Formats: sequence, C-alpha cells, structure tokens
Amino acid sequence: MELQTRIIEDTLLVKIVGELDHHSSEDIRNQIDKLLSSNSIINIIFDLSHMNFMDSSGVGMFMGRYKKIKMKNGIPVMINIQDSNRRLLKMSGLFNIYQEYKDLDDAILAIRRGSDE
Amino acid sequence: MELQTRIIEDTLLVKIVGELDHHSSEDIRNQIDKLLSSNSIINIIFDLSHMNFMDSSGVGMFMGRYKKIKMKNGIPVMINIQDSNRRLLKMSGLFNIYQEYKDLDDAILAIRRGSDE
Amino acid sequence: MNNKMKLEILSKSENESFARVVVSAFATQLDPTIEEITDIKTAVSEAVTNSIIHGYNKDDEIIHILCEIIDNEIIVEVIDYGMGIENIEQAREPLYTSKPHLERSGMGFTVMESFMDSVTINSVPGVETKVVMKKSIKSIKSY
Amino acid sequence: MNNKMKLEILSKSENESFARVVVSAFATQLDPTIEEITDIKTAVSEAVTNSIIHGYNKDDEIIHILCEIIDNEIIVEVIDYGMGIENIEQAREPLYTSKPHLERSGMGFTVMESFMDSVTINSVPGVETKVVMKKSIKSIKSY
Ligand SMILES: Nc1ncnc2c1ncn2[C@@H]1O[C@H](COP(=O)(O)OP(=O)(O)O)[C@@H](O)[C@H]1O
Ligand SMILES: Nc1ncnc2c1ncn2[C@@H]1O[C@H](COP(=O)(O)OP(=O)(O)O)[C@@H](O)[C@H]1O
Repeated sequence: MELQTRIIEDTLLVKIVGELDHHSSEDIRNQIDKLLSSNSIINIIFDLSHMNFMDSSGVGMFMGRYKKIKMKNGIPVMINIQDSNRRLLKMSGLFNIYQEYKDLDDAILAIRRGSDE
Repeated sequence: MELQTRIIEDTLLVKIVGELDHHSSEDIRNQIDKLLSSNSIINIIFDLSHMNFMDSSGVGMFMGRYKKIKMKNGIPVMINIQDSNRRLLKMSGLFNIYQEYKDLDDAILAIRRGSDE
Repeated sequence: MNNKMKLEILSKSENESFARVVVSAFATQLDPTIEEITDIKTAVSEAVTNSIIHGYNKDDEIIHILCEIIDNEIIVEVIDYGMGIENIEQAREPLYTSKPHLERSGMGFTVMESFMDSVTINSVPGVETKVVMKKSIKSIKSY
Repeated sequence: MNNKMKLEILSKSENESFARVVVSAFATQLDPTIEEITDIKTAVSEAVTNSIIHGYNKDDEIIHILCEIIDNEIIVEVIDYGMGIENIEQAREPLYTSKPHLERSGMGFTVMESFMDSVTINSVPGVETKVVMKKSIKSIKSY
C-alpha cells in the first residue's frame, strides 16, 4: 500500500494505492491524521481509483476520518470509485456519509459550491 | 497451461503458453506425441515466448521429444527463448541437443537449409 | 476434482494479505469469476483480521486456515485458540464491535455473511474460535 | 521482520503450481528480485514434485511445506512421509533418476542446489524425507 497526498487550498486529497486492510489502514490513518491536525485543512477527498482491495477495517478507517472532517464542518468526498469496491462501501453505509463525485474536478467544484453556501 | 500447435510442411510448431512443470508436461507430452506419430512430421520447433515457468520436469519433456525427433532424423529447435528460462535450459544441457533460433522465420530457414544438405 | 489444504500463519497483521493470496490461489481451481475471488478474499480477510485483533491481540500466535473444495463449493475454516466469543449472536450484529477505540466498524461478520453463502461461528470462550464459510462457485465449467 | 508459516497440501500434481504461488507470495516480504523469486519457485517445484512422484506416488497423501524468514534469509522445508531415499549421495548426482521411464531428467536436486544457497536432504527410508533449502535475498532494502 502506498498513500499519495496533496493539499488543494483547504482540501486534503488522498489517493490510496493498493490494498486497504487492517494492516495498511493503521498506516493510512496515522499519515492522514497528521495532515488533518492542521487547522487550514477542512475537507477530504479520497481518490479510490487505485484501491484494489478493501475490507471492513477500511470501513472503520473511512468512518473515523469522516468524524474528524465533520468536527471541522468540512466535506468528506470519495472519487473514482471502482465497481469492485462499490458493494462494500454501500453495504457499510459509507455512501450516506461521504459524497461521491466522478473525478477530482467535479469534487473540487462541489466543495467550492458547498463552502460558498 | 495451454498448447498451441501448427504444422508447417514437415515441421511441428509447438507454442507452450504458461507453466511447464510435472503436472502440465504430461499433457504436453501426450498432445505432441500424438502429432509426432505421423510419419510426415520430421522436425519440431518449440516456441518458448510464452512459457513463463519451467522446472526439471520440463527438461525431461524436452529430452524425450528430442529423442523422438532424432529417431526420425529430424531437427529439434527452440525459438523465442526468454532470459528467465535460459539458465535452466543451459544447466540441463538442452542447448547441446536443441538448436536455438531467434524466431520462427530463422528456424524455418535453418531447417530448410539443414534438410537440403 | 476435490482438494484440500491447510495453512498456519502467525497472528501478525502483515500476514492478512498473505492469507488472502493463499486462499484465493487455492480457489482458482474452481475457475471463479473475479467477483467471486474478491468475495472470498474479503471474507478471509475479515476472519483472519478478527483472529489477529480479537482472538489473540499478540503477534506470535498461530492462526489455522483450512480450505476444502468439494465439487464446486469451497469451504474455508479460520481457527484461533484465543480469547473466544461470549455472545455470538451479538457479535454477528452489524456495527457491533467490542473494540470501537480501534476504529473497528463492527461490519466483519456482516461482510462475511453477505460475501459467502453461509457462515458458521463456533467459539468456546478462552479456548478457541472457529469460523466456517462456504461458497459455491457458479462459473464452474463442466462436471 | 521475522515470520514463518506452514502449508499442508495433498500429493496431487495439480498442487505443484499452488505450492509455488504460496511460497513465492510468502517470500515477497523480503522484497526479492524477479530472478530470486523465480529461483525459489523453481526449487520449491522440484522438491514438491519429488514428494509427489518419488515420495508418495499416490495423490491423497500430505506434503508439508514450512517456510521461515530470518533477517534476509528464507528457509523452505519440504517434508513427505513416503518411501524415502536409500542413497542420498547418488540421488544428488546430476542426471540420476530412479524413474527414467517417466521421463524424469534427474536434474531436480541439481536445480535446487544451483538456485538456492544451500540444500540439505534428510531421509529415513520408508519413514520420511525432508529437504531444507535456504536462500539469502540480496535485494533487501534496509536493516
Ligand atoms: N476470532 C475472534 N475471537 C474473539 N472475538 C471475536 C473474534 N471474531 C470476532 N470477535 C468478536 O465479535 C465482534 C464483531 O466482529 P466483527 O463483526 O468482525 O466486527 P469488528 O472486527 O469490526 O469488531 C468483535 O468486535 C469481537 O468482539
Ligand atoms: N521425496 C523423495 N522421496 C523419495 N525419493 C526421492 C525423493 N526426492 C528424490 N528422490 C530420489 O532421488 C532421485 C533424484 O531426484 P531428482 O534429482 O529430483 O531427479 P528426478 O526427480 O528427475 O528423478 C529420484 O529419482 C528419486 O529416486
């Protein structure tokens, strides 16, 4: 597993490359939370285009980051969701708490609009 | 493992696709020997471009086919040898009994020339 | 063709992916679809992770994984000799977890049940926990 | 990080490729090169094939494969409880085979020796045969 992160204004973009299981989610959580501790970051976008496996430990990781973003009154987003991951994301209710957008452009646009409201 | 065979005049072209081990070599042997039982086939060309594994059971299979071809006074040839297979082929002495050519064209040319002698 | 195998691994989180690879390599004999393989991988990951986190919570204990193929069905058993489950009914409930502080989602058994055809849990608290999962592979070519 | 695992498979030739996949998946922890993985796969294939053909010659017996990683070395043990080897020195000779009618090349042990750093053979005829192979992975990143 490899994590690629980028900060776009007040949004943290996180690309998960590889497998998201209990083992890798500890690493991911630590890396993300370090970045989220900055007050200037409000929103999170998970790019799942290269996440080729996830299980319920990944669900816990996504739920935990959702809580952090909500405390900041930010917007949690997932983009580039693969069909193979859709079933588990749906089953675990993550689509009820994360907004889904097709790609980064759509997500950034929606976040800007959301923050303007 | 999948075997692709083609007859070019008096030569049997055999492409080994996949892994050549004890399990698959039994199948390969049976399929080849059925074709070699025809008197009109004299030479054999093994195309190893898609053989992505071999062990010493494969060596035994190649030796066995060599013997059959020699009894027919034919020419045994290997083409498109991958680097990863070279060490085992060399170690087992197969390069002393098989002729190696780069590709099918070279092999067919050499066989024609050899048969003309 | 029927077949079986047994794997023993240490209860380290690094071995979760190894366990998935082994079971899915074994399952390929049944010529499953990619989706079926993903289902099996996910279910195995859940059961093995549970043995690591809940069963042992130590990384040098042994987890046993038994696989059997009977006709077009694969049966996977994951066994640990760890702390066991007192209340199996509660453990099966979606969102129930005894370790919320570890960001567990409580969805493990729910995932196993929805990705496999059947899931049986046997546990003797303080002695052992055995999870047996079965799945028929539909894509089987011919018998 | 040290690790170990144990695999039991049936002595069917279909399981030769499964054994290779499992051991090479386990070895990936050491971050080996493709060439090193091929070496390990080939050596495992030789030892497992020998247990199937020479050790048991029946397809429902159990072959035990133990792997251990200590620092940057992988140790693979292949054990069968089959007919055993009377003359180990002779068995090690290149081109020696007791089953030439099966088109065995007699190169199995030679391949294991040349692809691994060391190969130890222990056998009690009629009781068991154990082949222990070791290989240091050079490409290891850091310690
Ligand atoms: N192998 C096990 N040993 C002991 N307890 C277990 C085991 N597997 C599951 N449990 C218990 O069942 C509960 C529910 O498991 P699960 O649905 O997988 O959710 P989670 O792993 O997210 O907690 C766990 O929180 C734990 O208390
Ligand atoms: N596991 C085993 N059990 C019994 N005999 C074995 C075993 N492995 C090897 N042998 C003996 O050692 C000989 C040499 O083995 P090897 O070099 O692998 O060549 P091959 O498998 O081609 O015969 C075999 O022919 C067999 O007589």
